[in-house]
Amino acid sequence: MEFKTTFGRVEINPLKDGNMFHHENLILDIGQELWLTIDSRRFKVHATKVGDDWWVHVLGHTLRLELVEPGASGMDDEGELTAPMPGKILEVLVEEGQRVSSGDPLMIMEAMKMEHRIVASHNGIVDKIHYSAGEQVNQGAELLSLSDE
Amino acid sequence: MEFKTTFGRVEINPLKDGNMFHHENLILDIGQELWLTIDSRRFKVHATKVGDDWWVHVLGHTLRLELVEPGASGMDDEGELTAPMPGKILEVLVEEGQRVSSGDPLMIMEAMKMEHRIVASHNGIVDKIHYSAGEQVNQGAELLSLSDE
Amino acid sequence: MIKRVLVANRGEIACRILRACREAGIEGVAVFAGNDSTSLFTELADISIELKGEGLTETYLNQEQIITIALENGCDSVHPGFGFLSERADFANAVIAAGLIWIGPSAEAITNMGDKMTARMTMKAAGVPVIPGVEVKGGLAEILEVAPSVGFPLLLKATAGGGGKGMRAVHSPDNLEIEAKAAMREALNAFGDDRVYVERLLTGSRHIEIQVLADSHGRTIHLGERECSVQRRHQKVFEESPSIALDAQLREEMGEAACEAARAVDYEGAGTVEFLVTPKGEFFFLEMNTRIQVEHPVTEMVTGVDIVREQLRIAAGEPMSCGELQIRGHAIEVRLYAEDPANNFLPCIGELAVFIPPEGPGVRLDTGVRQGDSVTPDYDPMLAKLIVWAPSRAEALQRMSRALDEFIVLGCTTNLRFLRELCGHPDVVDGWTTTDMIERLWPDGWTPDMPSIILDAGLLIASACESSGMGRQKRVNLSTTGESPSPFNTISRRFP
Amino acid sequence: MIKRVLVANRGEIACRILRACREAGIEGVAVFAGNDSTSLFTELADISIELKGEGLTETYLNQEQIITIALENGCDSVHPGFGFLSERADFANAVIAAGLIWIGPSAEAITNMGDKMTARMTMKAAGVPVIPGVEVKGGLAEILEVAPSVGFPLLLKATAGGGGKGMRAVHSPDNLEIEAKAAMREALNAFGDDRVYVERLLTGSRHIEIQVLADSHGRTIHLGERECSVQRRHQKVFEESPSIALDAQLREEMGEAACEAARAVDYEGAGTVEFLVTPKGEFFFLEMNTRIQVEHPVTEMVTGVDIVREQLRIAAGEPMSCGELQIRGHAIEVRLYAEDPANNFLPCIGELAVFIPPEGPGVRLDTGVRQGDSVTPDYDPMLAKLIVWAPSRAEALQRMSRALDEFIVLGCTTNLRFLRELCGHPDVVDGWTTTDMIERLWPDGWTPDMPSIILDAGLLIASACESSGMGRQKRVNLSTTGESPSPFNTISRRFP
Repeated sequence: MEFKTTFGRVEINPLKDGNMFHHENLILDIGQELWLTIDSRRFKVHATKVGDDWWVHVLGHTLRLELVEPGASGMDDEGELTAPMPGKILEVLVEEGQRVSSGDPLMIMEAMKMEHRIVASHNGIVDKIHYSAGEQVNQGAELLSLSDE
Repeated sequence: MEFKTTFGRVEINPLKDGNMFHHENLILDIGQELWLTIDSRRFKVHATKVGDDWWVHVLGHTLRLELVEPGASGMDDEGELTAPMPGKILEVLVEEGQRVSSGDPLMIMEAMKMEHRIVASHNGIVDKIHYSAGEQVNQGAELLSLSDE
Repeated sequence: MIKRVLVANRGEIACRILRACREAGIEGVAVFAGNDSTSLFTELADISIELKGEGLTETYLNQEQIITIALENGCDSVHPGFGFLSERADFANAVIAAGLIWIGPSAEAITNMGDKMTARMTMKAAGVPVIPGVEVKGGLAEILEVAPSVGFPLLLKATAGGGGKGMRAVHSPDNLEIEAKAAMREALNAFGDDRVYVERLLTGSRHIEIQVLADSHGRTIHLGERECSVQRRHQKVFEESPSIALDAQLREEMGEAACEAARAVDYEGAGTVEFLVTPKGEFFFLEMNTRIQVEHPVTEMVTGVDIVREQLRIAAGEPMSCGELQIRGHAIEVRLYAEDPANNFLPCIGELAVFIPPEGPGVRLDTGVRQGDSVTPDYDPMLAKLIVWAPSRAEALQRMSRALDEFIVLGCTTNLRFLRELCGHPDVVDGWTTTDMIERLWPDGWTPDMPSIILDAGLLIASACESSGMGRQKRVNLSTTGESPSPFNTISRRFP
Repeated sequence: MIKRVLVANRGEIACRILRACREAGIEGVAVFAGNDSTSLFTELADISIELKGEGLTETYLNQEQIITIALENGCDSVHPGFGFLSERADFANAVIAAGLIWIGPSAEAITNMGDKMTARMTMKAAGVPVIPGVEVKGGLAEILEVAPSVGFPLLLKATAGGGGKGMRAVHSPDNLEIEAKAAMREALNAFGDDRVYVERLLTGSRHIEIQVLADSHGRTIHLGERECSVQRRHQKVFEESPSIALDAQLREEMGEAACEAARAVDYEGAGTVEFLVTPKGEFFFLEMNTRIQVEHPVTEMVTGVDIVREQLRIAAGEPMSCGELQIRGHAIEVRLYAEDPANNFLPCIGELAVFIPPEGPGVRLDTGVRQGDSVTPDYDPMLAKLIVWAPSRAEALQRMSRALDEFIVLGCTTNLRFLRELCGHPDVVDGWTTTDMIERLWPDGWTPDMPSIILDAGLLIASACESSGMGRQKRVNLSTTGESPSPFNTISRRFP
């Protein structure tokens, strides 16, 4: 089974034995609750699925693990700049065809009563601008695309 | 629909209008949550079903309402003395055929580390004793029966 | 220096101790019976070990097994909590003999105070007044013989006991034999010792206790009083600090008597000296509890002293960290029991299908359960202690009433509504709290005062939910996006 | 005499005020926008009325509608909470003109303090030191002109503002224009006023504020300080009281300056005077917040004063009930935000599929959300304030760490882990907290320190749950008897 994590994609295929799942020195007991055993110490852990994401709480850490459906492309989205949250575009600072450097401000949007700046993730040329000032955008909406030089 | 309450059996048949249920001056909105409106004031209420019992929390009061299946006998259990909770019979203080008066102690049982006395609910004759000292009983088990004189 | 504590208890007090250990940087080891394998306290421990066997005797009262687990898991100390083995001198000795630190007073202090007759005699010798009564050395026959000389109403008390077990009030000679037998049997089951003694029942009195702390550096202090008068079945349900019955002078006198009592047995650690205070302001020694007490949070909230953490310091040989006694504001605790107050406060079992504690400023909940847990007949029916603090007694009562209004428990009958009405009762508001107040206020038993609109609303809700198929519906969509959370929401939640 | 309060706010502060009203025997009326119809605060009110319209301007900022609702529902007073209309003098005037009591200072005091330029001038006149800077009366052009004379780094601040909105740090002239435009635009959106002023950015300073209370009987007091230095994006995340940077003399000097500031504007009610304190112990007036403050709980916990309840008393014309200032122990508050600290603390949205707050002694949670709620971009991303009290600062940090370890939030990214690491950071433990500490400690941004075993465990858990069908399973059986609770367990739960 494959997950997208903040550290990249990882595959894991634990051994199953009834309600017990094993992976290296870790044992997970899936019953009415989730109990993880590490080196014979047991810890209560928590998990819930929202959309494609498994959210896990283990030993004070919270992880978000996106399930990758088998057969899905192994490519990460590249060159796209997406809205980090729903909000309104306040200002577009570039034009299509313009050359920009990594870190250049491209757009300004407003959400949660704060202004947020969308900056270039790498050097490139503005390929397409999808929204203009005043428009509402949803979270994850592609705002503009940058092609590599 | 009929329920057993601590005040006896009650029948209620509210009017339904989409997610709204009406009964006299009360309106209940059943959506993702339960909101009760009384004289245009709205209150969050809580309900859950455990077994045949609906448990309801409304305005600081907790009610347990036992659903009476249509066609079920209208008789309440009479003359039976049941175990108020699971436990162990410690002592049987009467014999079958013995005449007892209301309030007379009949049995002593132990549960939750306390002793509890089972007393006669009315004057009568001990008809049958179902358990003897040392036996474990479940909650609701008929311990003995009293016939009216 | 203490590094790893075995907590020989369960439920809310195990949670309390384990949290204190965590805060102090000490590892906590929980032991649990099989039927406690998913209880909250096992989550709060650094290590949780299952006790083999069934029933209390083979598990939480099994000294040998507990000490073995402590040694096998590298513990250096044992905290007994309250109840269970907390007042067993033999356990204290066994813990010490195994090379572990006993977080409590010496076995000698436990013995002297745990045996109520010895304690009475020690206190008499130390000049602390005791309740008129007779110490019975023989069995039933002697009880029947001496009772008339004490007079009715009288109180039968387990010599080895506490917590209301083996305690019976006898109002007339007619019930004496059956009550004496019951008291002896309960005492035998609870404490392994059927001795009972006979005491005058002082009606109209207040139950007031003094918290004491003593360290190994020669310092013995008191942390003021708790008033614990409101009781049913000789178990407390409502406790507060300070008591309106005490002025500064009486507080100092009783505090000094309590410290004397502690010094008389070379006490070390946290302990409580219980007194009955008559309407005239006389006070009589009742007993000393040589352990942390259920109602310790009210003292913590008015004094600002973390009593459990001080226990850990004292056991480690450190001096107490608390300074001069500084009482601020007012704290009240009520005990939420799985019991039916409308049926003579008889314990109930059930499932905590909904368990939503109150929140907000000045509210503390000490509990070992959370939503989804079952209430079984295996253990004490106390579900939680709800404690509030406010600048004044009037505000504390208002806050407690507000908090109880927010508290929701469905699936098991509790005394929640009773507690709510208690907090609004004029006698409680006025502070006229005595040990017999529940019998005085509700001589024919308590029944909820339920307006008919509440019953109508309840019926409407139940029938609407039932006819909408809510009782058998598989899942309710929580989110607005059409994505449902996993059922793990339900099974993984926790309300510590 | 106040009998029915309209609370013109939402979320956790509305909950806080409504609970105080309930405790004071005052009825609370909530107003809510359509997207708040099932929010917790509407449950805690005696009456909840829906605000017509969409967006902040038509709902929570709609003065006319709010006053109409107050009058139609028999309210005698309005509590504005913080944010929203709380510092709008025109609203205070409109409330009073409608014959209602305004629970706050006079419109004149709000105007004098709300306009930062006027406040600076008033404070200068009263002899309270202010930060070197320039009050800008013109627009962008004047900002660009005066900036060099103030020098870099400098701070642009909304003249009418607060809460970090319209505030921008500028470290070099290159960014001045774009930042100035952003600050003016944010200020216009947030406060309807785009004026900005230019101030020297005092790096390495501490942000320390003094809580004041003043009643109509001529008494103006301070309740000691709060240190709020730990900030990101000019918003506080970690607050405590007392501050280790103040000794008794400096506390008294700053407290007296704060009272002077309040007296200079004939202040009545609860207010906060903010100062920057340099490493040398000089202090400069920053601003006065003429309302209850987000971080008021830390002061409540160390002083024992219920500030919101005192607000109600003062507005009713009664004297304050609190006596002499008595500071005990140490309190810390952290703010739980729906934000990604690993991505420059950018706000996040999501669904609180699991939301399990910590419990236990000395822990207070002020929140307006509970499990199942959605975090939307409509409102501020602050989910909760977690506050702890303990006898000492070291113990308070230990308790906060323990409480954060117990806190579980799944379904929305939060700063929980960041807060946990912050509480264990040596600079925080040592008390070396300055307003630039987050940039100082994590100049390249913060990323969670996650041991590989945690990632492995997370992957094991997710894959095991997924392959067991937990993500699509309809229901999990909670009880051991085969009887399942209704899904209403899920939808009716509440964690206030």
